[in-house]
Amino acid sequence: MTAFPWLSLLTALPLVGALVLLAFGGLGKLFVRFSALAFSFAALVLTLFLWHNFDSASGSLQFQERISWIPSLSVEYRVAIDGLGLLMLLLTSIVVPIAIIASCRIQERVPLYYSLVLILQACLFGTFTSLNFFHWFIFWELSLIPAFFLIRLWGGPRRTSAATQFLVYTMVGSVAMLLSFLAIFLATHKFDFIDLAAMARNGQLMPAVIDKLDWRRFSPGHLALIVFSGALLGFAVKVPLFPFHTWLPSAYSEAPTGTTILLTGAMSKMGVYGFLRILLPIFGAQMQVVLTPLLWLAVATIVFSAYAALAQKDLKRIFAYSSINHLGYCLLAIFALAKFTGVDTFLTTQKYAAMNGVFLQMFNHGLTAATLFWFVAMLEKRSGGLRGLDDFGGLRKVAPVFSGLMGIALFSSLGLPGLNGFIGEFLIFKGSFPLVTWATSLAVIGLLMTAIFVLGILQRVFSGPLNRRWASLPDLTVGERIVLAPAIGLMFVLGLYPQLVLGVVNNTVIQLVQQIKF
Amino acid sequence: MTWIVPNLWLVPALPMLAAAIGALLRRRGRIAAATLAIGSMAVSFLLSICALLQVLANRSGGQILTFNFRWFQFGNEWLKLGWMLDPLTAIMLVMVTFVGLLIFIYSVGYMAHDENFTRFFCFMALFAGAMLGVVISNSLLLLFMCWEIVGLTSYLLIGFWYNKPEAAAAAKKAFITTRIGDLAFLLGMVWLYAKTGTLLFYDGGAGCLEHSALTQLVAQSTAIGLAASTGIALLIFCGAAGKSGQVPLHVWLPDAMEGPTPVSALIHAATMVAAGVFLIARIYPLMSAHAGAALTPTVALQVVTWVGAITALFAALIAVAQFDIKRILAYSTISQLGYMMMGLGVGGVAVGMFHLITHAFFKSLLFLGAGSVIHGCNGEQDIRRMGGLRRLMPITFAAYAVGMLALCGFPLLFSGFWSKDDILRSALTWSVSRVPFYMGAFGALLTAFYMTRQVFYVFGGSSRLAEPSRDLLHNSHATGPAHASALPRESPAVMTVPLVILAAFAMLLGFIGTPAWPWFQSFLDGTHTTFAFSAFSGLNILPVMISSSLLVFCGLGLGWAFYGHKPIESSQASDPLNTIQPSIFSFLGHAFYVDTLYSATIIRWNTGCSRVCDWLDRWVWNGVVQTVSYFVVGIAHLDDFFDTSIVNSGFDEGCQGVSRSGQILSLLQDGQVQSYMRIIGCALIVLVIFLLWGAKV
Amino acid sequence: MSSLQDYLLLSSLLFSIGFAGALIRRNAILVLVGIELMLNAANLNFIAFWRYGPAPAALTGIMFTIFSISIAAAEAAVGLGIILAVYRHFRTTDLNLMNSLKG
Amino acid sequence: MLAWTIYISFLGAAGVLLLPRGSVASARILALVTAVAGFGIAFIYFLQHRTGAMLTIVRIPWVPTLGIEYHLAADGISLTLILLTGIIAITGILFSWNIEERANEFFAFYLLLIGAVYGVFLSYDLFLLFVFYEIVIIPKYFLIAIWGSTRREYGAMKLALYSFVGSAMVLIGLIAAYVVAGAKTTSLSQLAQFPFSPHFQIYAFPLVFVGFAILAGMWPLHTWAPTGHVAAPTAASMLLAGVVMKLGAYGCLRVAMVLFPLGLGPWGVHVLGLGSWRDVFALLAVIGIIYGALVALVQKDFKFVIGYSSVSHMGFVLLGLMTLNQIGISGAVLQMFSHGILAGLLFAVVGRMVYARTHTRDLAALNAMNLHKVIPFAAVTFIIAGMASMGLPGFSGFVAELMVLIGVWRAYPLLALCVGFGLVVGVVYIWRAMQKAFFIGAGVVPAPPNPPLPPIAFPERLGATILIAASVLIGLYPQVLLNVIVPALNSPLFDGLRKGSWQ
Repeated sequence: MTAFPWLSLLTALPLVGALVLLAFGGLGKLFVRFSALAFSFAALVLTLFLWHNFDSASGSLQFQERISWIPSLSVEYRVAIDGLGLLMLLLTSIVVPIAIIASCRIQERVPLYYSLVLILQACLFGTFTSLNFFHWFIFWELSLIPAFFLIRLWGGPRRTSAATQFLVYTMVGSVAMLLSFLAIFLATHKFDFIDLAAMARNGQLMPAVIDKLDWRRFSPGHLALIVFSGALLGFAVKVPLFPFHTWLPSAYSEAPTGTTILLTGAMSKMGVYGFLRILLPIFGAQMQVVLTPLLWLAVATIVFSAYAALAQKDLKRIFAYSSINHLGYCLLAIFALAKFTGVDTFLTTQKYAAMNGVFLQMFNHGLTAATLFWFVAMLEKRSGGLRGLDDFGGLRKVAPVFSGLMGIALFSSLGLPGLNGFIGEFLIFKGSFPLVTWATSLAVIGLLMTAIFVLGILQRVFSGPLNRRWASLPDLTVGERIVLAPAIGLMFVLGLYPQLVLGVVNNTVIQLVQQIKF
Repeated sequence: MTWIVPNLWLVPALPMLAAAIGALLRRRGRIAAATLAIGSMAVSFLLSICALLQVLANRSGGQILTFNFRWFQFGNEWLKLGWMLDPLTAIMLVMVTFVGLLIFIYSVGYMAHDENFTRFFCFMALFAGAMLGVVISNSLLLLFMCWEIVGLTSYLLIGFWYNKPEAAAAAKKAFITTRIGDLAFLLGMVWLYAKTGTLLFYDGGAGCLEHSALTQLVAQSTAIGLAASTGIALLIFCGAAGKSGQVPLHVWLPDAMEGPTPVSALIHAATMVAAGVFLIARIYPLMSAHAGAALTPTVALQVVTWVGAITALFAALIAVAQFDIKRILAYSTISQLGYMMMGLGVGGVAVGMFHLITHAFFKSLLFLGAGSVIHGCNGEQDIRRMGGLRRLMPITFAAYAVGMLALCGFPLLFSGFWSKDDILRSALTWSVSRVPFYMGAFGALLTAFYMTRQVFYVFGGSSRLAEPSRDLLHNSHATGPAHASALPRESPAVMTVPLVILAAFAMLLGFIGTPAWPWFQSFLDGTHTTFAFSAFSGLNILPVMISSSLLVFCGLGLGWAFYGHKPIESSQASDPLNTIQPSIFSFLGHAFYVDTLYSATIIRWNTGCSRVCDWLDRWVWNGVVQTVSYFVVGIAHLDDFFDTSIVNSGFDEGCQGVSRSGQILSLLQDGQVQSYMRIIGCALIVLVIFLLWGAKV
Repeated sequence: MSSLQDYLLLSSLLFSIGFAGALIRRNAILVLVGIELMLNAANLNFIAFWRYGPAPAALTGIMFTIFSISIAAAEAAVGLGIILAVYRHFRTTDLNLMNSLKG
Repeated sequence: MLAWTIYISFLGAAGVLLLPRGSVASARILALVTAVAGFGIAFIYFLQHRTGAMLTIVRIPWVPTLGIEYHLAADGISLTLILLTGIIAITGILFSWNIEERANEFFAFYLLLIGAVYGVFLSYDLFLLFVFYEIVIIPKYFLIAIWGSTRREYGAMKLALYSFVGSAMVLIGLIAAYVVAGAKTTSLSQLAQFPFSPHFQIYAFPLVFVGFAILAGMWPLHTWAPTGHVAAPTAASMLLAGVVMKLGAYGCLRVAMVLFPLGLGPWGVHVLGLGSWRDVFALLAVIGIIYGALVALVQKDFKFVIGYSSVSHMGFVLLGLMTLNQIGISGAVLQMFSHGILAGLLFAVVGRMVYARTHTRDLAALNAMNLHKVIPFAAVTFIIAGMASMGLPGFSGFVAELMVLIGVWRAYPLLALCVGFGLVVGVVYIWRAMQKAFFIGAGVVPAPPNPPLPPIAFPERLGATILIAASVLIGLYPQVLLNVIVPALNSPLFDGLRKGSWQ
């Protein structure tokens, strides 16, 4: 719509930043850190500008750019955002500065580090704005490379295997997804998500695929499922969905904490985004066919990861599992959305609630998890890299502010009302319960376990007699308090006034839900 | 003065604001924090009075005043929140703000030496705000949110002395135990929302507690045959049971005594633990929703009654064998909460709420008294090491005695008598069974007994404080200055004055709910009442009064017989009951080993489960991935071998075969001229023979 | 009075002697001699067949023989030359020792 | 005009030979100039003729009695490959800037090879094509045998023998076609028009196809490729992988499939589920993809990894050809281009940047050197090349494999899944090689190279940049080439193929 290519500009901005950092990296670490921060803030400002100019009344795709690219592959450069994309853009541009600030422990090859971070940001922006499989996939895949090297070069002791497992595991998913999208392209000669979703709505997509893909060994239904499962695998690994999650804990705990913030805050959302933008509209019917196993997988994700988190000793591993758990709720709701179609107003209302919940949960989890890992980073900075559950104790005595603020973040991830975590989970439960009652009821166990390990952290790290070793552990500095304040404030704001987000995305939700027809 | 209704939010908002400001204060801002908290509570109290007056003024109308507003939007509908003003709210508001105010004032004295004084008042104010939010909210969601925040503050305050590991553990235990109930509550709420499409209690006919919604709920039935209303009600009751420490979720409350005593008084005696009862009272229409005109009470109410009765008796039994002054009160609180639940179950809102209000006063009185005792004894909590305080702390003793008699339900004079009597009477007439009545009656007897025991231990005889400490069952370490051998002394006025005020209420409050003039009940039911002695002649009113009084006297008498007539000489002396029935006594002393049972079963299973999950994750799921990778690499090695040893050497072998055959052939060439010639010769001969042959033919 | 058979017998006798010499003798020169004998046996045949042939008028037999003798001379010269060279190289004329062509 | 690519290269070769011995610098310059000129010509022609239609350049009778003509022509496919040849030629010279011994001969052979390759791609007369095809083999042999490294004679001889076997098969097939047609012509177009009997085609097609496919590294006749690549000097292995293997694939498409389209048809019988030569070769191609990748996964020699990787990638080309649909075949042509660029780049990194400096290709030894600190440029180049060759979107490899895969989904869905597995293994082996070669492993005692390595020279940087740029350009805007490839595939020449499941 707009003449000016805002979105391309937004995607290009961090890339430029990365090049600048690489070019002028010699000017010293301080310069690098600050210019990286400057670029990320520029992106944030730009995103806020988009947020401001976004017409939430319509909620349809906006800031559209459409250029023919590879006619013979019917590939066109098409970027646009609706509420979903906008929300993700905002989340990314909030998380990246946090990551940059939290990376202050990085000392070697600083320019490279920050330029990789910015490249990753660009890939995320691209992923969240592209509407054509071709360049969407470019960003989707390319985002792995900076992430890989961030882990590989600056990670912990077992970084090599962690990084490789992360890369290969995700690649497997991507290849599977690629194959199924090629099958679809073969059938429809389309790469455009929106068009494909339209075809799926009209029930033309799968017949076409089955017809073109004359694979006589399989019945049409199975063929459709095979194509679907390819795409599913791609996203399931990314989110991750149990049991495709094994790459995550090691990757999160081995990565430098700044990178972990990026991974959990922004990258894990790529998967959920894919579920909402691609899988649900295009493959809704197939999702419905295998709904029951998927639901159980989602429940397993929630419960299993919560329990696993309970058994961890390393703060980063705990938070890694807990972010699996939190995204599990999103998956639960998404699968619940696929259960019923049609225009029954009661069910539709539940779906609106569920999807709103998913949106909110994505954003909240991004914010909360990023903040939590940020705290871990600050703790590591003070303790010289120690982050075990039993390495501390009684920190409230020496670092009351630190403990208080981290406590707030912890309770927000526990889903305490008044903080951002609650509304998302409430909406998800409210929406999913009528749709998939038993799965939702079981998922509650996850909430309980989350409470247990969150309180466990509070008890073992901050309460009890002060561990003499940290008798002189410094509390948060004024600067840290100042940079933390927005994040914590945002938690309260979203907890008390979620309309701030929901008002913007709601119409998009309505459209997306109404598009789930098959 | 209808202005109060839209501005009712100020009541909770003010303490919350105070808490917010207090949170930003530095440690030094002690006075500021205290004044903020107390001031805000005072204002809220005044506002609550206005609210009460408003309700009184509005009694003729009888309809419930609500104020609803939109919170956020999903899809085409808005999620609405709101607050309401009805007699229940008004009464609770006044009670909470008043008791809270007194306890705040008391805390100034009690916490005077604590380094986190400001933090304490911040938390207390936050608690008060949240609790008031629970009281006024007209939406189950809003109620739930405040409910959770109340839980949070309870957590924070129990763990207030965070450097005590027991305190930290107790706080965690409290939060998690209540959270178990709350999750059921959440499910119930979500279910209710799904069925009725709203979470507002009263919304001009559209609310979920109003007729249309209820009929709809009663009509639908669930998988297991219960009506949807029952299922929802039971789920929500789980939440209430968690907060109100009903069996089997009562385990957290005794441990919660690790917190400072004012906290125990405010949160774990007067208000928060009563919130569960309040919740049931609030959703009473749902609990009691009948299909048509059934005469027997609903399943939900029966469950409430039984749980309440069991809790009442169970906790009372445990209380008999405790030695920690606060634990005794804690178990008695549990027991009394059981009474309230039972009252709700058998007699309805008014009965339960009446006991809630009276109990709030005399139990907070008892706790504050206990606090004053502990304060006086330099943090000693073991009643065996007290004694003789009657002379040393007269005011405290007087107040404490009043509270004790109220709790025992000493006839006529004390509020506890009337409220408990009310409950027992309703239990007697309960249509389902009389067992709850007998349990309640026995509980009443026990109550009188253990309170007498405690009082004689603490105030009777002579001080045993100087005696050397011993390893005790529930000995919680001193929080203030370490044990000093100095004799106990009376607490400062800032602590005793609230005691006195509370004592006064503990006596007088009973008279607003006597059978003769049941103003309180009728106020809640929204009916008019007049003073009439004749009411005493009503159906089994006098018998119950008399019988319960007799029970109380028995309890008191027994207590005196065991502990009173010959005072305990030393803290070493074993308890008289213990000498009679050691096994039972220790069994009760260990609270029926419930904690042991839980830690042996549920907690262990949970930990085991988490270990299993971790193990699965490390070895199974990850192992599968690893195996696949090894498998692929194995194939790769196989291929490599194939390539080098078969495909490649195939070529080499071929080439070498060619050259080898050449060598073999070359052996024919021996370079001997004459051997060549011989061959020629032979060939010649053969040729000649052949020619001759041809010639012949 | 002597007939064609006698000449043929004589020539075959000569040939056999020469062939035997060429095969048996180890000395290269004697082998050469043997070969010369075989050639002369052939010449004798030429003459004999011409003399008793159908057209004695034409001097074909003489022609062949002269050619053959001259070739034999040349061959003997070359042969001796080779043998001399071989002798210089190997210091012997024993054929058994000369098997450079052995494969 | 395009013909001058050939002539210039040959002239350049002669010129380099004429230079006085030891004038290394001038030899380099002259070779470079020649290569650039050749590429320039090709590029200009490319700019002029965007249609990709068949254009005859030269056509004069050569041996009239046999109907042999000197006939040069170019369509989109030839054009693509000629551009590739030009680029590889230039960069190859840039990367052999360090050749000192017998440089004149080296560059002479090099240019000779280039010229012959141009010739193959341009010649439109079967006999002429065959002649050029044979000319290619000779300099190839000497380049390896003289300037090669490990087991160079062995590698060279193996290469030569395989090539000769292949060309012998091709020759037989062509003569058979010539005789059977009996039209006294060796012109490709005329022979393609001739209706050979299906029976004859069933027999002739595999002969010619395999003959060419040997040079395209078709499994199980690929074994010359790794040894040859490893033995060859950098520039030679760049040419070998980049261009010469494409000769084979080009021949398969341009000769075998065009002459005997019915040879791909069904036999009528099914052996192990294989119903036609098409199935057989498709299966072999897929085996090649997976097999090459797997073997590359466990190599200890850095260069062997790349060698096997090019076997794997050429599998994509053959598979694309066997899909017999437009998108698949154009994908195959694109993959020829892409693999040419990338294999060239990879061999440049391994042979020139790493081996020429560290004098070892043993991954374990390299792992201890932690090279990404020592020669970061090489590391970055290899990472980018690796990303491209493992088919990461945004690079040429991705588009090509994408199109091939679409075709395969159409033709052989099951094989598509196998290819997916191959892709994953591709990721793994590239990444393994990258980590082992440039990043120090956990618990490995660092042994920094001693003496310190010379820095990456300008020519290398330039060459790497050119190749990467080409790959990225095609990856982001493949339309450049597709514009000429697709029309070429629609030309009458491919009528025979276009029957059947073409779209």
